[in-house]
Amino acid sequence: MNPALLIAAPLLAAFIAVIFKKIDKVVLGVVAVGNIAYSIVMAVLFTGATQIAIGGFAPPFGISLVLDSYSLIGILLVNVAFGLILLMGTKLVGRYGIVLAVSLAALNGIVLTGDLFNLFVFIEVAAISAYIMTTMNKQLKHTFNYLILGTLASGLLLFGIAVLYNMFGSLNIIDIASKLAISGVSAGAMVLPIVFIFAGLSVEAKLIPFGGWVRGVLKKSNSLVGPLLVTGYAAAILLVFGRLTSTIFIMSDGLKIALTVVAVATLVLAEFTAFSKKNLREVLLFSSIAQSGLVVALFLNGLTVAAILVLVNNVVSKLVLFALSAKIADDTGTDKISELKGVFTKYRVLGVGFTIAAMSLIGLPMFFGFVAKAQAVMSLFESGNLWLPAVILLVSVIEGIYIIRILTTLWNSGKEGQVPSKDAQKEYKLNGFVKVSIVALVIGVLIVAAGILPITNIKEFLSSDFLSFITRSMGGV
Amino acid sequence: MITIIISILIALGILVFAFLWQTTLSGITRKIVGRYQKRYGPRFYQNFRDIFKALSKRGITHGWVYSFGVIMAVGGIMATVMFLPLFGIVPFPGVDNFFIYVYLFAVGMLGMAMSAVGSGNPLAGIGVMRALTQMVGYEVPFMIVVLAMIYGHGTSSLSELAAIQQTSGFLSWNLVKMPIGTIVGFICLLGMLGKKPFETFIAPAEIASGPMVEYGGKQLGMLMIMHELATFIEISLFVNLFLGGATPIVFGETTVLVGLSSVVGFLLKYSIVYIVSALISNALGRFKIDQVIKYFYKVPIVLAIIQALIVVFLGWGV
Amino acid sequence: MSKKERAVAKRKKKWDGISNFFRANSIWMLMYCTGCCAIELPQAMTSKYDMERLGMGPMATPRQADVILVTGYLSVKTLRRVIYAYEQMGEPKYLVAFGPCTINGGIYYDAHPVIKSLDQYLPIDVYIAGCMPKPEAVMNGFQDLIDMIKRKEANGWRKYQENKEWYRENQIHALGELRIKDEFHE
Amino acid sequence: MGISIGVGTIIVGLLISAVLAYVLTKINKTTGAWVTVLAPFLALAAVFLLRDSIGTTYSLFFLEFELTEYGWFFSMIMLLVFACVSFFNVYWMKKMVHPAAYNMLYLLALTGTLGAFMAKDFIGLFIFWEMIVWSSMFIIPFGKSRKASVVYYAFSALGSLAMLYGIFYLYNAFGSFNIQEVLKLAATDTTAALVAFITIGIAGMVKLGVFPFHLWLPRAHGNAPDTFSPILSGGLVKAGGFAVFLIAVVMPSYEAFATQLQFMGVSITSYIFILFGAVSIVVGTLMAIKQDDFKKLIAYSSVANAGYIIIGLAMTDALSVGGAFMHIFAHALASAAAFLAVAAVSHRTGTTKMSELGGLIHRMPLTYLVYLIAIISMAGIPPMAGFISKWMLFQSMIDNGMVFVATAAFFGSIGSFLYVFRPLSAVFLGQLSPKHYKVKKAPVLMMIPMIILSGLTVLFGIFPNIVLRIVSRIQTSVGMEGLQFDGTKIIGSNGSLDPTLIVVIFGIGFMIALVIFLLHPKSRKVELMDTYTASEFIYTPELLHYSHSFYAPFERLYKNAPDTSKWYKAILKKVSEIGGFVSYAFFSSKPRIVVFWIVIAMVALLWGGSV
Repeated sequence: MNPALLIAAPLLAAFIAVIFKKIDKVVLGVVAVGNIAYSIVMAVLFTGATQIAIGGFAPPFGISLVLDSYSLIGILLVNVAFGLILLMGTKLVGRYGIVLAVSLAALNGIVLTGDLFNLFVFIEVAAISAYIMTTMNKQLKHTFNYLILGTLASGLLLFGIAVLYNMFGSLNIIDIASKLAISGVSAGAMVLPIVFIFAGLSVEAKLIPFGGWVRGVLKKSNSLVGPLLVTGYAAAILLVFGRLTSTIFIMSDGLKIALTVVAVATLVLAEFTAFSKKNLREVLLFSSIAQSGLVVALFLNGLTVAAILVLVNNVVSKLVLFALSAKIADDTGTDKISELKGVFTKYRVLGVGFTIAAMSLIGLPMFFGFVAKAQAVMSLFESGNLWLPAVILLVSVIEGIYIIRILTTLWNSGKEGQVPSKDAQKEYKLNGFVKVSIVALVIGVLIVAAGILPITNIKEFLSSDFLSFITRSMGGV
Repeated sequence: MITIIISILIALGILVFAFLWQTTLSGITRKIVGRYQKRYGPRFYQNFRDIFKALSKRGITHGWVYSFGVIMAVGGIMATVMFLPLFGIVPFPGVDNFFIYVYLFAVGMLGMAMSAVGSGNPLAGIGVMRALTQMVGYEVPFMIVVLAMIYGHGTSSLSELAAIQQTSGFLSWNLVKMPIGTIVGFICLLGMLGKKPFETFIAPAEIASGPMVEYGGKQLGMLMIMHELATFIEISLFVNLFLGGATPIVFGETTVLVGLSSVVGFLLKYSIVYIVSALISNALGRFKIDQVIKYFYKVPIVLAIIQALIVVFLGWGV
Repeated sequence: MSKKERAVAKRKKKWDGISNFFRANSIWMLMYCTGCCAIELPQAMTSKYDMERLGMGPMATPRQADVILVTGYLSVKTLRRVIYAYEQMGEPKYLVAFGPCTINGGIYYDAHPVIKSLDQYLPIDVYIAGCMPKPEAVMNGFQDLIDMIKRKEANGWRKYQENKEWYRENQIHALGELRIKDEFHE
Repeated sequence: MGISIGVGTIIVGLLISAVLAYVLTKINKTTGAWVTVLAPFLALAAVFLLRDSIGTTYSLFFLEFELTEYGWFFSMIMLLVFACVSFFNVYWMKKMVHPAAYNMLYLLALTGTLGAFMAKDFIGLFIFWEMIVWSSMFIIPFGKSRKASVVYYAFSALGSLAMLYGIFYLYNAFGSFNIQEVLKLAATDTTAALVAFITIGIAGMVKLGVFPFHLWLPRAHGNAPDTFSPILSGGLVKAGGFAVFLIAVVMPSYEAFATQLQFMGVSITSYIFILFGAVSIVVGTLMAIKQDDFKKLIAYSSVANAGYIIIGLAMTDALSVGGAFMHIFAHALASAAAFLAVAAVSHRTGTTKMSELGGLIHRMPLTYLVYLIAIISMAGIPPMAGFISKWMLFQSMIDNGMVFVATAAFFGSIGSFLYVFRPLSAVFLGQLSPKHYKVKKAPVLMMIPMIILSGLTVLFGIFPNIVLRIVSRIQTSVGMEGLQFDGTKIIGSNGSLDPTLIVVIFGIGFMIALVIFLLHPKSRKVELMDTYTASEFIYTPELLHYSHSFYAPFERLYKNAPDTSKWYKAILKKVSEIGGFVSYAFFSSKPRIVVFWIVIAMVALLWGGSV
């Protein structure tokens, strides 16, 4: 099974679409479905971690892709999210079919690649397609802002990679990692490349204060771009974080603390910001910034399993939440929470999907989010960290408040101080909500299923082969 | 079973005695107050006349709760009296808990409040409001002092608390052992009795006698009986808690004589407390209700806490 | 009247006798101080004459009172109130009228809003003479009332019950409307 | 019957009936509502039958259950309240926008409480604990307020996440989730015990509504649908007592903190908890006195009563814990009954504002009696169950010489006369407003649960030993000294109480009074408006009804007292402001500002990394 196909197929589709413009949507759809199917097949047939050379040169000299369970989760996540977003927002694809195909290729590339420069290229490609996609929002000023910051980020990333290349004479991540292990480079020497790479990635991962572009771009994004940026892109970039922290980020204590501070500050401040916002999409985008912060913090503390769980939870629930919010905003013309009172009274299935996703996001038990949060807290305890769990839990109170504020408002019409009644119901009209509802509901069922089943015994879940394999495969290969 | 019946009979005896004694004493006090005001005053049995007159009249009723409340009030207060130890005779030994008096008493109060407000008169409502508000004032400091006492003596039984004070004459009275507490107790007693300056809830010239505004006829008569009994409970509580209860005034070998003199001792103390409170009442004006609360939460409660802390931490007065 | 009923009546009479002993010696007043005669009541109540030795005392509301004192002239406006108060009292109840104003209007005999003879509207048990009556007269009047109660002659309330229509007619005639909606505001 | 009923069966049954209720309500609203009546009753019967199989464990999928003595006790209370309240659901179906969801969530809340009480491990406890939170969180906005639900969630989340912290801390320390096992181990380790005590204690305090976490109660109880307020106050709140019981007694805290500074007979940690209880008694009482809304008043009274419960549990001697249990039981019955009376009034009149009601005794006499019995119990007056618990608690307080706590408790106890009397006076007594002339009696089906609850309140006020013997068994089961009895007498530390005797004597007193009453002339019945007005003619009943700002002179004295809700609002405002600042400063649409921050951050990181 060659994972390169996951990158090549969308690229090919993009070329086909350039030539046959009329069938671009069909091609895109076929590729998306194909990618999902292919990645599932790869997951089923997965035997062990491998490094696949591309172009005939064996690593570390040539470009290589890494297929381990870590990237497997990544490609599953990215492709499924991409497919679902496409399914929900088919109508919005319009002239952007080619860009979407390219972005799918790039995202797969980001997740799979084992080569730093290759990573840079994929990130660049993904970013460029993101710039183009965000023009859909018709907020060109913000797109321009994104463009500038994205370019800066690429520059920083490239500089970091260049320093690493200068130090080790290699661009292959695993190669560098093994050289690090042998040569025993001092942590102090690694500060410069790490900070630059971290900064470069943080712009895309939206950490505070690097991700300044995100508010303008996502605030008004439609149900195609928005979910894609907060789920597919975020997942891919965060997974890169994980791969780098566990391999080549040999950090001094000071740097580790500094980076953790950035991540935790992102978590706390972004939750605070989300709390202060009144619009659905704005709340959700800041919430996803916060989750990025949490994921990065977990990665920095070496808690890969927990980080992945939190990431998966965030991607899955944000996918539903953001898509539905954008959908509601597109159709009703507003995403102000107070103006959407009782919108779910009419669209109940939609509401159920939204609710389950939201409850998973805040980590209530019986939903997948709880497994993730419990894992995060428990593994932090195991690593002897007592303050970070407290921060996470306190912050999730704030998170809960704004999420519940949204839920109660969206489920119930009626003025404050009055019992909601059917007469006071405001009329909402959503177009083509059936497809969206079904997707939301299916994801909801999956979230609940994933929430109930693994609880069997968290300890057992933790030591199950599937995940321990990730942990093992992360370090060396 | 037999013991219970005997106990109940004793209790009924106490009830009858309480009514006769307090009603007579009320009459005497009216006379004394009359003299105090340079009047002749009524006959000493005037209160009996008032009560029976009221009972014989044909009053009105405002619905079932108006009458039911009165019955509940009288019943509750009677039950409280029946638990009281008198002259060292305890009808129900072991269960004459201080808290029973406080809370069983509340049954009567609740009944009366219910009935008064059930009359539909707003003045009754205001009166009840004032009575309850005042209760928050006097009840808390009183209970704190009693807390100190129970903590110190290790029992909450009223008869045992009285018995402890009878061990070594005057010096073992709580009046001596807990002087601050006794002062608080007496101020609270004035509040309980509704004597001036704590007469806010009756205030005839202001709210037309408050809860009593709509009563006439037998309901009024029953409430007057209740009032006499309630006064008996409050003063006996004070005498038993602070003044040593039924202490003999004659000492000697003859048990009968000592016993009789202890009866006289109790009644004497009782009379003094009641008459003094009546005289104070007639010498003072009336507080406003918020002044009452402010007063109780400034002076008596602080004194009460001081007394309690002295007992709990210093162990004085045990 | 059957034998049983007669027995009941007899017993009732006996009880009434006992009751009247208490009633006579415990008279609670409702002072309806409309006119100048009211100024004599403080005298009668306080240390000089000490009404309390007769078992009398002031009360706050008509419900509690046994006797209503109409101390002087009554205007049309006040008569309504007196009637209202009198009807709220529990039975047996008595009415003591002070001064000539309650008999024939006294010095207000030619004033159009003043009620001339009160006994047309309410049954009066005792009149007290004097304009104003001296405290001695007041005390004397009360003593008379007590004696009347003891002799079961203070039956004004019964008269009022029995001749309700007649009284009502007079009341309506004088007042036009017994219970007015409101004179000033609502 | 061959079928053995286990806890698992009950839980699954309830879950299934929740779904069933949802489906049936979609088909027919009334049928669905009847499911919510039947299911708790069946569960009640089932749990009652499980009395003999205490100590046995059950497992359901991945969840482990163990039926403990205290779990059984709490479950019975909860089921009793749920079973009684559910009759009201039938009448509320028409008024709801989401009746099906309501019925389902109602039963889920019940499942959650039962699961939490019977969970064997902490994970199960937490899962069900949160299930209570979210199921009730969705029900509350069906009432008058959406904000109330958010406030409720905010506090609950604070509590449950504190508990989660504690659970994982204990797991990390002792490697197990088993409640009994972990708590026993924690008792030997002061630090772990302290963490457990504080974190799980906070969860309990939040749920109970102890100061400073009391603010959700008036909001949630006051604004929840009328049928759900009794559940919240009578039922769900008591789960907090369960949590506090776990850490205070099951752990047991007196062993764990034996090395701490002892103050007033308890460790300083427990004493701080007790102080919070004392403050909440005072705050709850003062605030309840102020309220004009009937439901908010009872909600604040629940705050005050939560104070007694936590004091009793934290004092950890036999009488105090017994008292706390009795109080949980008595208050559950009484507050549920009181809230049901409110619901009945609200059902007939459409309002719960006391200043708009009055004189309803002439239209709803039975509802009045139910409320009367409830408040007598709440105020701790004999012969109701509430008196027994208060007496026991006072005994303990005096025994330990807790002057300040007792001051608060006495204040709360006497203050409760004030606030419980106000609705009695303003809603049921006084003048009947003409707009309520046509109000009818409460429907029969509403009367059934109310009478059951009142009957039980009276029954256990007369024979409290029925309950106290169970409590005593609970105490011995967790290694405490049990309560002492002598026939109908309860033996206290400095005196004993014979509730049955009190009732007998009260009965005698009442009979004497009745005889006196009957011997004398029959009274003349007059209209309510025929009342003393200084002979002024007044025809407007509202003018003669004293209900608006009832305790005005008293309220005036503390009108400037600090408002706790302002503190929270200030915190949230600060959070919002920081958020606004972050949004403004870091998420600017001007690239140069973001670049500036990036440079700053990188310099900081480089500096931090090289340190």
